[in-house]
Amino acid sequence: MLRRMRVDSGDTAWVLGSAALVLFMTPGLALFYSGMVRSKSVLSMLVQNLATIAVVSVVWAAFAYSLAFGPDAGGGLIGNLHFAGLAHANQPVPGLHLTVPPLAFASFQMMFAVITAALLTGTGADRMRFGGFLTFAALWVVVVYAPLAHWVFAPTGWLAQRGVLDFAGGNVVEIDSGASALALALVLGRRHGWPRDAMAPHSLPLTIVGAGILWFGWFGFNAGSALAANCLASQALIGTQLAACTGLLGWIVVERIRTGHATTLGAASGAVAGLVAITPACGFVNSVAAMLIGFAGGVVGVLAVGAKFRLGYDDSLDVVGVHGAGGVVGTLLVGLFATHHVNSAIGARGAFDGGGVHLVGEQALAVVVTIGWAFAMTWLVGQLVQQTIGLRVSEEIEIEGLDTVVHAESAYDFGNVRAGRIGR
Amino acid sequence: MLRRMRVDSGDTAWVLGSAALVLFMTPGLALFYSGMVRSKSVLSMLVQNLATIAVVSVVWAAFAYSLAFGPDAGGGLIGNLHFAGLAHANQPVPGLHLTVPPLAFASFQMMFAVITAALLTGTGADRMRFGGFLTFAALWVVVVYAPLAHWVFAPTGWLAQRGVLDFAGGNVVEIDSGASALALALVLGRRHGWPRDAMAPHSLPLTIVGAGILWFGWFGFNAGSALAANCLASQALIGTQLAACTGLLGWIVVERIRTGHATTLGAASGAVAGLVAITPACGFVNSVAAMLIGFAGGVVGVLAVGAKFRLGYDDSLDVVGVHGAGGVVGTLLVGLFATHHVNSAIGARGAFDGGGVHLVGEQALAVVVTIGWAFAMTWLVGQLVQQTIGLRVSEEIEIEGLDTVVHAESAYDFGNVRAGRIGR
Amino acid sequence: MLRRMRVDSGDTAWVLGSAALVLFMTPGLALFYSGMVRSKSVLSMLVQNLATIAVVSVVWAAFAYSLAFGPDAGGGLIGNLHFAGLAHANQPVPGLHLTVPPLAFASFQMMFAVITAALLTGTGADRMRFGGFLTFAALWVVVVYAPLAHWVFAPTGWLAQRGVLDFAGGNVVEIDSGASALALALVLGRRHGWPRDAMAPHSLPLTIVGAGILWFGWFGFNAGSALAANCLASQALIGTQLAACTGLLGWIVVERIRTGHATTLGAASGAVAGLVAITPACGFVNSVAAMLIGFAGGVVGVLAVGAKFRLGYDDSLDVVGVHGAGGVVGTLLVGLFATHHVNSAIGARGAFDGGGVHLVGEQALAVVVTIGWAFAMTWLVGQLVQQTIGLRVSEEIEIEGLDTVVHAESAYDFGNVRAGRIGR
Amino acid sequence: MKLVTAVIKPFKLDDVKTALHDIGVAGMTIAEVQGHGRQRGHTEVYRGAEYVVDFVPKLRLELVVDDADSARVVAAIETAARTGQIGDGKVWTTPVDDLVRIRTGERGPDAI
Amino acid sequence: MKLVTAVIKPFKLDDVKTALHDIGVAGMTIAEVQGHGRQRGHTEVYRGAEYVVDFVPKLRLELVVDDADSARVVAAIETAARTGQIGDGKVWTTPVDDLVRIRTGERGPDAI
Amino acid sequence: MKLVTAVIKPFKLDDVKTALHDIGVAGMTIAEVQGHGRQRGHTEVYRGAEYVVDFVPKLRLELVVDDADSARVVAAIETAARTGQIGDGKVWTTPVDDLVRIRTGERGPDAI
Ligand SMILES: Nc1ncnc2c1ncn2[C@@H]1O[C@H](COP(=O)(O)OP(=O)(O)O)[C@@H](O)[C@H]1O
Ligand SMILES: Nc1ncnc2c1ncn2[C@@H]1O[C@H](COP(=O)(O)OP(=O)(O)O)[C@@H](O)[C@H]1O
Ligand SMILES: Nc1ncnc2c1ncn2[C@@H]1O[C@H](COP(=O)(O)OP(=O)(O)O)[C@@H](O)[C@H]1O
Repeated sequence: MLRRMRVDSGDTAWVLGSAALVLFMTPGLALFYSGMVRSKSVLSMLVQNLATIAVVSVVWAAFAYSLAFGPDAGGGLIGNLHFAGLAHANQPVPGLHLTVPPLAFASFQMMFAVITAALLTGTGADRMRFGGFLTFAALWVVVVYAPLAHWVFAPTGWLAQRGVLDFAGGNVVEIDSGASALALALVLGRRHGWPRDAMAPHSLPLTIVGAGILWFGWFGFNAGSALAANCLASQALIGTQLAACTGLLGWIVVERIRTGHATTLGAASGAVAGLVAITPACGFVNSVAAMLIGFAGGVVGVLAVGAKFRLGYDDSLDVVGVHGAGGVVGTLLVGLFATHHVNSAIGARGAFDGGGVHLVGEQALAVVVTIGWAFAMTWLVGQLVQQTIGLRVSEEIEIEGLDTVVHAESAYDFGNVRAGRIGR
Repeated sequence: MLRRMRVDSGDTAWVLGSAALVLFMTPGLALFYSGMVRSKSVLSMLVQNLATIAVVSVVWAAFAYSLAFGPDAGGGLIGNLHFAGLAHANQPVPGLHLTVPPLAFASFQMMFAVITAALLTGTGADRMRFGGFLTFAALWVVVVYAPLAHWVFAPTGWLAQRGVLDFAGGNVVEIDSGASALALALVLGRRHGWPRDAMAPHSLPLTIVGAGILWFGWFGFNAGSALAANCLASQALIGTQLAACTGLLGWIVVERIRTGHATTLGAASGAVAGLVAITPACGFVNSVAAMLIGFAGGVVGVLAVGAKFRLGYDDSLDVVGVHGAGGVVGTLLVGLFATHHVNSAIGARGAFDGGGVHLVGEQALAVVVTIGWAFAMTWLVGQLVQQTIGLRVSEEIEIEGLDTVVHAESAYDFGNVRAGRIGR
Repeated sequence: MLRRMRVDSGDTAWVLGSAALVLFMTPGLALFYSGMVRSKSVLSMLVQNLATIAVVSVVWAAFAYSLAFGPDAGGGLIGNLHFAGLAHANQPVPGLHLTVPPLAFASFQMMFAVITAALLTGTGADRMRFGGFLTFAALWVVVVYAPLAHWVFAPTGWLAQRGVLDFAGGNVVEIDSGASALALALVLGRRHGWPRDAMAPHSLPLTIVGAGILWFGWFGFNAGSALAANCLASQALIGTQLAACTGLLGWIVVERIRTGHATTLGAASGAVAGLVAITPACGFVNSVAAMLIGFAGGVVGVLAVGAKFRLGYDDSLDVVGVHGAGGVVGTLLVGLFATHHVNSAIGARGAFDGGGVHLVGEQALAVVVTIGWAFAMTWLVGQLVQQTIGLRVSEEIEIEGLDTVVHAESAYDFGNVRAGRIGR
Repeated sequence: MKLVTAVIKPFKLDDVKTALHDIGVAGMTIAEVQGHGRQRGHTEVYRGAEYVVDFVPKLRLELVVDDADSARVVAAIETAARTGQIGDGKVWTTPVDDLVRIRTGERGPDAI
Repeated sequence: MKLVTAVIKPFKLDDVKTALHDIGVAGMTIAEVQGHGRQRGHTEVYRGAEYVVDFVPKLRLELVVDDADSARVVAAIETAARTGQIGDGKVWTTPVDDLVRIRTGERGPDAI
Repeated sequence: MKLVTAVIKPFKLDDVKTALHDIGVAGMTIAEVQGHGRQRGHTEVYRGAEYVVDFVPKLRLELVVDDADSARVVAAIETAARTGQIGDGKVWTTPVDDLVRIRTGERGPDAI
């Protein structure tokens, strides 16, 4: 099969490198998140993310990849099981004209599924059951993620067929995780003490280690989505960088105005919000538009994270505010800024490229569909797990902290007292 | 010379990127290990690893590379000194048909020698002399590592000639370091208080920073070993990912059954064990086999780390249990799972690909030879250093901690008390 | 425009990957630096670096890139504004015969400007105003950096025209930042308690996380400067690795002789010093020369950092000693070691390649020009900001710590006491 | 004057602080400590080896109070810190000879 | 003997230590603590939410001294630790029944 | 009742704890502290500059005990913590007026 394709070594080097970069984002996310929780549930955050990588990758190889990118089973709704177990996975994905080995593409996409599921750990900080979440994640990637990926990313998917543009996952990854996070937050309920207690980050340097890795990895995420090392990938990369920068600036400017302080966590959050917003857009818009989109992402992000206090849901580490809101911003702005000067392959042009409101409408449709699907299905899956094996620990465990009770470990031991004895 | 080779820019980009990734693994290992030691010997672990990079790289350039990959000096036992000092190092390695500059290959292989030596710092945690270990490492890379690399990795090496398959270092890196670690543990002797005292990790988040880097870098290690950006590299990459995942699952499942808890360190260790196990195999087996091999690596790893308590050697951070055991598992399973569907260049097929037991036998031979050679020679080199300049610090220094006594530094100063004055 | 260029996918993969690597260096630098400061100004260091990425990237896209690499505006002194706002930025850079998309080059160079400015945060540790520094950085990249980049990196620049060799930024990045740091240290003045108080690092593991990232990223910095994935990039990569290694060894050997201890911070600093020294040279010299240059960088670095105590300027984290001194060493040694065997494109050969003293003279001229320009202009820009919006916080804030006062955050909260309440 | 020293469960700090505020006591000094007593530490697992951490994190509060206040302070802490579970901690009282407020040099009960 | 306990601002440690050295007192034991009193904690911002950290980092010094020395020790600390700003801390004195130097087994004032 | 306060070398904690268990004493509260005294701190090197860290990490143990037990407790700590090297630390004893067990409200020696 492979022999019939033209495999370009440069494109392959880029996509393989990008797959590695995107995988690296999930440990990065684990660090980003774990720095933000209190010192009693640091490890729970880390191990939930690590185990999510494991569970989602295996489920992906087993059949979610096939559901997402296999030959369409009808109506652009779902793929069939032709690629299940990565069988035939050296055959091209229907509709994609790749110059890289299909397994490179399958790897790259695997890492996307992984990080999207991993984002949800942030919502459940401090109170989510380990086994319960892993079960949830396995179901979620099949029930929620794979269909959405098919609709938007697979050329045969129904939203892709309508001309919806999503370069690197504004819908599939960002809005998806944001809407799912909201449903999960409602299923889980609030943390003990929230919103009264501050629950401040226990180690912002750890969070910045994670933010640095995320920023770095996002070049693979976005520019790798060109699936080739070419001019488009270069535009996507520089747009990604610029949006991260303006997102950072947007967030801290608002923060400075509102509280008098520009914070470190704000800077990191703003960069992430900018990266989120540019994700759907980076392969369709020019550098100036990228700056505007990133800035909008940062500003909307900082405003959106406050919403949870008003609306009363405990989305602990702000997946809704950062990923959901940022993803909506970016997806809609594609409708304005997409231009065939950057990407001649697009069907419809953005409003500012003379395309009228058509593309805006399609993008808005995608937003609505994604939010509706992800929210509803996640709520169902969440309830299913909650009612069966359970998705939340007892209040006693929550107060004591997941690390020592569930995982029988403590994150830190800087002192001279704790040492125990083995086998006494 | 170079002009006579066809240098492919895509393959070169991949191998250079992979060299960078593999180098990154050693700081990653330093962090992985340093998080696991007590707060009084954190820096000793870090600086031993950093200095090992330096010493081994220089020795590699000076002559170990030539011993490993230079023209065979006879019998497939060792290379000659043609490439010493990286002279003529823009000439092709005999027997390798590379599409990348020989210096890219030399760089890539340099990073392998570095990390293999660096793994041994884990065995000597808390008690190893700085200068003694660096001397040991310099000798070890010449006496133990370079010959093994020649036998297995150089096409002219005697084990390679027999058809032994080792894609990315199951023998040369993993079993080698495991058997060497055992010898080193015996030479060094147990830590004060071992095995009674718990000696728990001082910072698991630091360990996870390292684990994330290792996982990321391993894509360069394994998929880079294809020495080209092609289908084989893609298969190696996805197999590497899947094995890391199933290794993680295998470890924490066993742990959960045995202790009632899935731990963060267990998840990270299991991922590493899975990565170790797939290292020799990733370019020869399909994705399903990769999952099985990784799972076996994880399960065997968690069982093997307990062995030191029963057998009484203090391999402090479990190089034997994770790298030695995992390397043996992967190397043997290549004998079963290697298939020409994945890699048409292999001489003998695995048992499940209709190759009978021939390959299993060759792989078993390689395991035995590697263990024997590495254990015996490391013991000799270790004793030599121990008896001359010394390889272990005094008990007094060990109790006080290597950081303040040997390196005149403290890892952390979070408080307001320690501040000293300069020049008083 | 683009269609007239030959874009090579392998070269593009390498340059895009390198751009990502170089970006990653700045969060790495942030961690490297923030580990070195006291626990009360950790976050100020992190957020200054993050925000510097943002500000410099935007300024770069807006017009600094055009000033540096746009069509020459006359005399090789500065580029015009043809590429401002990255307009026309898919047109080739005059004089550069690239096989990668111009936007890939623009991205790569953007990351250079970012990290050079970010280096200056190290000089102002513990006392620099956040807004003041960002304003300074924005001006500095236009006034100081862009012209220098034009002179040396743009083929039409006057120093480049004279045959000055600077492969990856010995002048533009290293000497530039070193001389600028000296000026900034003088503008800022000493920290309260300096040089009497020790001001020891609060977390060396954090510093090593950063050092590992810097080392890793430097492969993109140096080998990426070949702007292609070829033999030259391979030589640059292995030379970079070897110089880091010998730099490390040089530093700790001197340290061991002088204080009796080889330190972890010394090892990391030495690696950086070696990397700095090889930066201008890695594409012109062979592996043995790279080792010598790196070693010289390490030795000179450790000697140079002591100078501030004698001369009385508080360059807090030693940008002068490490980057300034190392950059001078490397730039001058290019004059000796540059050889057409490694790089046939060079105009003049080094002294040891039969080129006489001509190249040494040119390199020395570049050193003098760079120091003079960077020092003088930075002093002016620094004074301008100091006298207007202010560049230094009050002594009260400095004693209390920038983190809580300026950024309203604390780096760590490992304990059980600090928790506050929201909205009371 | 008396020095009241209390060892309490960390998550009870907020309640104790509020209870003390309610009786007009604000000044106190708090340290993070490790307790040992009837309450057992938890078991941890380190690569398959299990061990018991013998110490339990506690907070130690110190308040210098007027003789007349000490009983009320002890009672307030007692009530606020009680969960009824093992490990709730102790409160003890010791005599104080003298107290100085550094800022002003005030001495005795005025310095509280 | 007396036990002098002082709670001071962290950045004053060096001055206090020097003042004590000057009057011939070297032995002391120091803990990092959190203070609560008149001095307000600072406000922090966490993703837009503002909250007050109610506790202020302080150092707690403990010195067992001869009865005769205690007034001088208190005075030295008082002077060296004073900034005149709120939050300078307290010094209190309590009676000590006995003291042992572990190394030698010496007892009483000889063990100081 | 008495409050026994001991400052010891950190690595001696296990021995001290065992010695106390052996005489039937389990309850204690431990803090990580920094000691200053005859024992000199160590020298550190920071990019070529050398400086002395004046403080040595110690552990501070606090035990409220019955009057009758205090001598035995002091003796047990003394013996278990002694290395004979400078810096072994101190043990001192102060009077306690009252003690409460928070969990039960028990008072006096019963609360120990
Ligand atoms: N005799 C003692 N002296 C000092 N502190 C004590 C003493 N006994 C207990 N403590 C402290 O009180 C805490 C609670 O004591 P514990 O015996 O566990 O429970 P309880 O007080 O509920 O019986 C201990 O963790 C320790 O910090
Ligand atoms: N009654 C008290 N008992 C114990 N410690 C106290 C008491 N009052 C104050 N402190 C300690 O002294 C510190 C300073 O007290 P504060 O009331 O803020 O300022 P000032 O002493 O200048 O009036 C507090 O942070 C706390 O650590
Ligand atoms: N007068 C004192 N008051 C309180 N603590 C003291 C005093 N003297 C010493 N210490 C504590 O005891 C520790 C050991 O004292 P040091 O003088 O170094 O050794 P030694 O007790 O063996 O003579 C010190 O580090 C300090 O913590």
